[in-house]
Amino acid sequence: MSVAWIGSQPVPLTDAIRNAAKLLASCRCPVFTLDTDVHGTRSTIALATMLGGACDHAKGQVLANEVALFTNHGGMFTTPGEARRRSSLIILVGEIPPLHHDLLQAWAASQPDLGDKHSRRWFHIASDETSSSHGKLLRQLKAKPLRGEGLSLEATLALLRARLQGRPALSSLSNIDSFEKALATAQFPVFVFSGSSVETAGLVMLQGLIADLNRKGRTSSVFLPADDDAWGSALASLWMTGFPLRTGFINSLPSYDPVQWDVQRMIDAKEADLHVWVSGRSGQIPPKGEKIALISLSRTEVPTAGAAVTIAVGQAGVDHDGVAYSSRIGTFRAVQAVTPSHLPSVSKVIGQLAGALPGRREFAC
Amino acid sequence: MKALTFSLLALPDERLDLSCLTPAALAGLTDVQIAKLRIGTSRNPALVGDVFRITGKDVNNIVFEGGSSRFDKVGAGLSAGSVRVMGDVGNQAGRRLSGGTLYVDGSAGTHAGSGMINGRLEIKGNAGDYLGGPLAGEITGMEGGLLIVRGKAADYAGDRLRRGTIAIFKGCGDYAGYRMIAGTIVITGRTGAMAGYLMKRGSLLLDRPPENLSPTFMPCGEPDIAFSRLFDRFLMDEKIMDKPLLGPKPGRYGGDTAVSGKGEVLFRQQHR
Amino acid sequence: MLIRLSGGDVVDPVNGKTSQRDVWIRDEVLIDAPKGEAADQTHDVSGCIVMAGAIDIHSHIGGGNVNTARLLLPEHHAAHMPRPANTPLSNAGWSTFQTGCLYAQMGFTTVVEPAMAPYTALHTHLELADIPIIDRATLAILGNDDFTLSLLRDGKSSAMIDDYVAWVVGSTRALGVKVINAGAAAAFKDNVRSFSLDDVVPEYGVSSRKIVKSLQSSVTRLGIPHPLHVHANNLGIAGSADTAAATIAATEGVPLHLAHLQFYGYGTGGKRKFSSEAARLAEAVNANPDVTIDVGQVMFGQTVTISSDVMRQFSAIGNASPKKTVIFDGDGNGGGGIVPYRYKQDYYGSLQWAIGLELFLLITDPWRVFFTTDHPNGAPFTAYPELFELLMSSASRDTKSAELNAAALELTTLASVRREYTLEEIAIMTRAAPAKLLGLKDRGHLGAGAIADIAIYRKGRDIAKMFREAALVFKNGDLVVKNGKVSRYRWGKTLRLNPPPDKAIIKRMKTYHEERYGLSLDWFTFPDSAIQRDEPFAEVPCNS
Amino acid sequence: MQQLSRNGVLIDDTFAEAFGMRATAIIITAPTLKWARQAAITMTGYATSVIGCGCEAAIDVDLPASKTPDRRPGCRVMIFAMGTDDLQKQLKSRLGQCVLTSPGSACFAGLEGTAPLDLGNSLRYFGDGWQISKKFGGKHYWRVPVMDGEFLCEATTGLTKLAVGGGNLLFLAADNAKALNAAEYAVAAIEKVAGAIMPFPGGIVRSGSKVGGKYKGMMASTNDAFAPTLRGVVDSALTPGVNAVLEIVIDGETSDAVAAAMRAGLKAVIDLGSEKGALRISAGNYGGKLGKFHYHLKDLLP
Repeated sequence: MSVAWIGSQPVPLTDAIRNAAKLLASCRCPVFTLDTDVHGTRSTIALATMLGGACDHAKGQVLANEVALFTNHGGMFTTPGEARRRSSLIILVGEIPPLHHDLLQAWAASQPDLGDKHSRRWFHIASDETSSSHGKLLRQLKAKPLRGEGLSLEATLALLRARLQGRPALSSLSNIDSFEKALATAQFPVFVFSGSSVETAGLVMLQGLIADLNRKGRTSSVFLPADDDAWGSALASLWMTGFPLRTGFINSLPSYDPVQWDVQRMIDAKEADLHVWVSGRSGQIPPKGEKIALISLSRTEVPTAGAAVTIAVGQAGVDHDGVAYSSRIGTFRAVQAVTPSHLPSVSKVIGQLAGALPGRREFAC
Repeated sequence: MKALTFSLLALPDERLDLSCLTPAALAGLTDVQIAKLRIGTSRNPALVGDVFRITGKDVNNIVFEGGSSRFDKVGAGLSAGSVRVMGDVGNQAGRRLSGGTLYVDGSAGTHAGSGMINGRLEIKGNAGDYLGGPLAGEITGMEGGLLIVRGKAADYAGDRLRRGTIAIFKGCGDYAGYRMIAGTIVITGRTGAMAGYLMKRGSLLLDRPPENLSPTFMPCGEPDIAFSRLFDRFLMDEKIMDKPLLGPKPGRYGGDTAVSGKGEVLFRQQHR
Repeated sequence: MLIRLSGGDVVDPVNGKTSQRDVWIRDEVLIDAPKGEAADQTHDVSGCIVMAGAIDIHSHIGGGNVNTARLLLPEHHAAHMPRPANTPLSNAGWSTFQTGCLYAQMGFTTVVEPAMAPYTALHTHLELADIPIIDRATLAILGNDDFTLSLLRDGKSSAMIDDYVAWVVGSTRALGVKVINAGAAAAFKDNVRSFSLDDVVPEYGVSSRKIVKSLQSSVTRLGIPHPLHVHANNLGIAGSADTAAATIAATEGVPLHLAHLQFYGYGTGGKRKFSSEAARLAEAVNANPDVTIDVGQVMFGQTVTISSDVMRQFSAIGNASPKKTVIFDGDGNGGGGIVPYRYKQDYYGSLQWAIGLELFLLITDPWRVFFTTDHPNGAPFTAYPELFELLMSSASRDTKSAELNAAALELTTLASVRREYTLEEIAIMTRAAPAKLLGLKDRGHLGAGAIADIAIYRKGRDIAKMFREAALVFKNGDLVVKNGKVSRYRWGKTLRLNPPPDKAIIKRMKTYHEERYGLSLDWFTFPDSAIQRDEPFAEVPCNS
Repeated sequence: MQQLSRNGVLIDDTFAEAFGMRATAIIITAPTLKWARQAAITMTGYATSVIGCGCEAAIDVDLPASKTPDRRPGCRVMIFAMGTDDLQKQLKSRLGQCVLTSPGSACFAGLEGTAPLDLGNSLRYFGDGWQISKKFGGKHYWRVPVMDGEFLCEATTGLTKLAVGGGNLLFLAADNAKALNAAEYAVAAIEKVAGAIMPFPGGIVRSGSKVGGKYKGMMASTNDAFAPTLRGVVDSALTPGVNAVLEIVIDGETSDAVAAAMRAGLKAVIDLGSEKGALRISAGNYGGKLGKFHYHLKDLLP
């Protein structure tokens, strides 16, 4: 089975590497879109550091939303493990991505064994519209909605915060009295949120609300990233460069700018002239219709349409071992290949690309 | 003396960082030295001479003939003198401007006037997101000066404004005055949703009643206050407006009560 | 490869008096001068001081909280722009890459990250493995987790506690054990806001003292070379000197290391009820041979405080500058707080600065006082060169003191202390003693058989400059720094203990994690191969 | 004493002796001039002499709406004191008690000055946390919520150290009515002079004083040399036919303002003539030993 193509032509991997390295060496501004595990991310960032250009995640927009909560504000957080063991009052903020529903259901099926040890109660801070897939989860959890008529999630959060501080506001929220009663008895309430469900502004409001509640009692939040790999890549980028993703390298020095180094924007604006797509996720391919040269590292059996070079790569935890961020434990986890395959890891391919570049530069991975 | 003029030869392939082209940074440099300054941001970065023809000598009066949305950080750190761009600019125009004037004859990208400290920045066209706002990580936005947009502003105009005045003439997107700490934002035209969200203090001054405020903004009637007359006069004296904005008895909302309720939205009453 | 370093002044107090002699390296290790062999490479280091590579025992260089600080503060790079320009070390260096380079350029070759939360061990080791050039090690945090507290509450045998500690140290690949405000992070989750040595953790009925004593005994029984590394209660609070004194008194003949003592040097004297108790603490340390301390010196400027003492960090939110913070109630020992802070040359900053120096100067035995700024809590490690100068020159202390708050300095003994550290004392404090403390017999000196970690400094009047830019640095015999600049990159190892795990405790841990977290134990452990570097770890033996 | 004569009025060849003072000015506005003046008059009440009142204060000029910062009618008030601390203390308490309290009032700096004095900066706390700070156009204002809306107050005003206090004119007349007539003419003329105020009632003082007295602790006592009832029994300065004396005391922003005010007052009384007003005009001094500003009447004549 082929693992490498130049255009639509199957070639030996070494030829594809050589060809891709040539493109990398000659381009003016390469950009890298990531969607891989920690080691894939580390190697890609190391390569980008050598070459200049910029790194972003395939889900860069929602990742930027999540990152911005931290860079602009901070907050109070706890882990899924601690929430499970200690929290008798869980408040879901907006729509939690389906990937986390198992976790929430596991919490629902267990009882806190630390702190007040009461059986868990659930609330749900919602905008006036909620999707049906989410509705099913909420029914399973018996989550009571906190919502106001015609209010967006951001407005609802503002209203709730004002109300809990005893300050005036113009609307009212459903179930607010029973929520206040629940808050008064719970020792460690936990708000659960994701970057895909609320704009950063709403997340900042939520953290303000949590800070208010911590003046006298204890409250925290669990951050469930919209995408675990995206968050893992952001963390790896942070230690390697000092910055989260949407970091560019001018003269090998990293600079963080979520506007300037938005890779999709750079491609659309033709500021970049080479797109390196790095995804070990099955079925994920670069957006169609890009007008610049493309190197595609994808989990694929066919050449990527429009790519100058395609190299098939595996997925950590499926084809090969790796390390991935897991929101189940709120940190990194070693993942083992479920169905080991011949597909090489991203880090291996990127390492070969780095080795094939002309000149001798330090590859920091 | 003729203004030091940078005439655009051809649109660049890459974004340019033009923060080095200010009176203070160029003082004492010869044309040859200026032409060798690096402004590109890609692997083979362009030099000034690759992109611009340089004429004129008056370094306190800089003119860009032609503009581009790839001209980033134009007039960044300007502390005195004048920079004029006869076209569009990219992001962070007038970043940390502390004196002098920057005039953009076209439109600006994001973060125009980011972290301005003093001086005047006027944009004839539209401005992108985060007008006057902080860059990622910074926790205060504009700290002083005058920032005028004759066209529209996009979202998050005046993000974390701390001091100074922003005036926007053809309306703006959502979250105007987001997390304002203090200062004043004048908006004529339509304002998007959630203006003043999370504002701690400061004033949003509108030429019409606000729409789509967070429910944490409370109506405070329409008391007769001397401030509106004083500010109207300031706007006219500074040639920001040619007629009063608020009039003597503006309507008022107090908010954001989610934070403290110490900020305000003042607006011109329609029936007057 | 045979390398000869000729003509330098060798400062190696472990192996004798300072003298001009040649130092020989064969491959990765130091050897006695070989007979009848010519060096493949000779470096003329006359006019230079030759020391072993320096070892930092307490510097927050990697792991979850450090990375969260990076996330919180992307603008921090700008705050640490080189000053004056073109001195690379004046930049704090946020990334793992910078961390390794900046340390190496100062002649440091081994650095210990002192606070690894066991559940985030993999994250910590991934970061440490990405720090180039130097060797690293880390201490596992215990003392706030439900498992430890339950063992103590339930009066379980010391053998079972030992087994648990050994399992944690082994599975997290730690070089030792640290306890951070023992019990307070657990109590904070129950809304307790202050916590002292004899306060009791709600739900468990176990005092902080009991936790510390139990872990101290376990560490000793297990033969873990580094004594229990204690971050005591009440850090940073006026009057915390009492807590520190009580903790020092609690050693009871068993070794104990007290971290960043400066942050406990505070009395309640003076108009502002904030004064120096450094002299008293120094006396207590001098009188108790079981105690070692590191200082956690404060230097001035912008920094960020990173600590797993979540209770303390929460109480510091109001002083954050800039005003943004992360407070993290982690699993068991894994919490923490990130609070940016700017040390000003005001009353408080001046006093803290002076207290640190008093401790350095009044504790007489350089084998028991360690050189740290608690990076980045007291100052970024890039401030070390200036700190060396302050220790070695009373005149430079006087000069700096003149800039500071006089009222604060009057409450200290600093002006009257004229001691100046000698190069030998510096070599003990930053080389020989840390190696001994950590049980690293292969480094910290220049005797035959030691690994060839060598820092060579060009002698000069400007002490700070001398230590800022090492003339040459060798790591495992590789020349990695020339004239203060990294000349070659390499990857060091993470030093770890590997006590044999007890089968019963593994079984117990499996059950515990399945019951309490609904996840199998392998979610929380990892194989060496997860680091994806050749031999990422090097084992250090336990005392037998 | 040599005398000059103008329009039948004798002018003593003497001088007014005045002292350096600290001064400030504020502009008070209100919905109407009446209420601006009311605030100003209340604020400048009991402010005739630094000796007893801590400061000397009065309205300088009325300002039409077009000349005030908020385009409402107002007036400029000047306050004089011997030291900066006294001035600040008086300004703060009078502003708080008399201007903040007055309906519809607002208050602005009335002087550029060389150093700032707190206005709104000291009153803002009345807002109990709801005060609003505004900085624009190079100025700083406080908006303090009150029951009729807001008290708008500039944060600071200016202090001048060039001010002069104690310019004066003495009008010697045949009877009380004529003395008062002369004084009123002088006051009306001096009111038009910018930068000069007359702190005594209606601008006029009848109890001119000398330094000290026979009783212990008296800093000043009656000016017996000008008291007509004592003409025969003391060393009097009065000439036959003089039966009443009134004085105008002038404080000025600058020495020039004092001179201009005295010149205007002199002219008005001379123009009035001796038939309807003063027979003679004099001025008070201490022999030139105490004050460094001397205004010789002969230099100020029309």
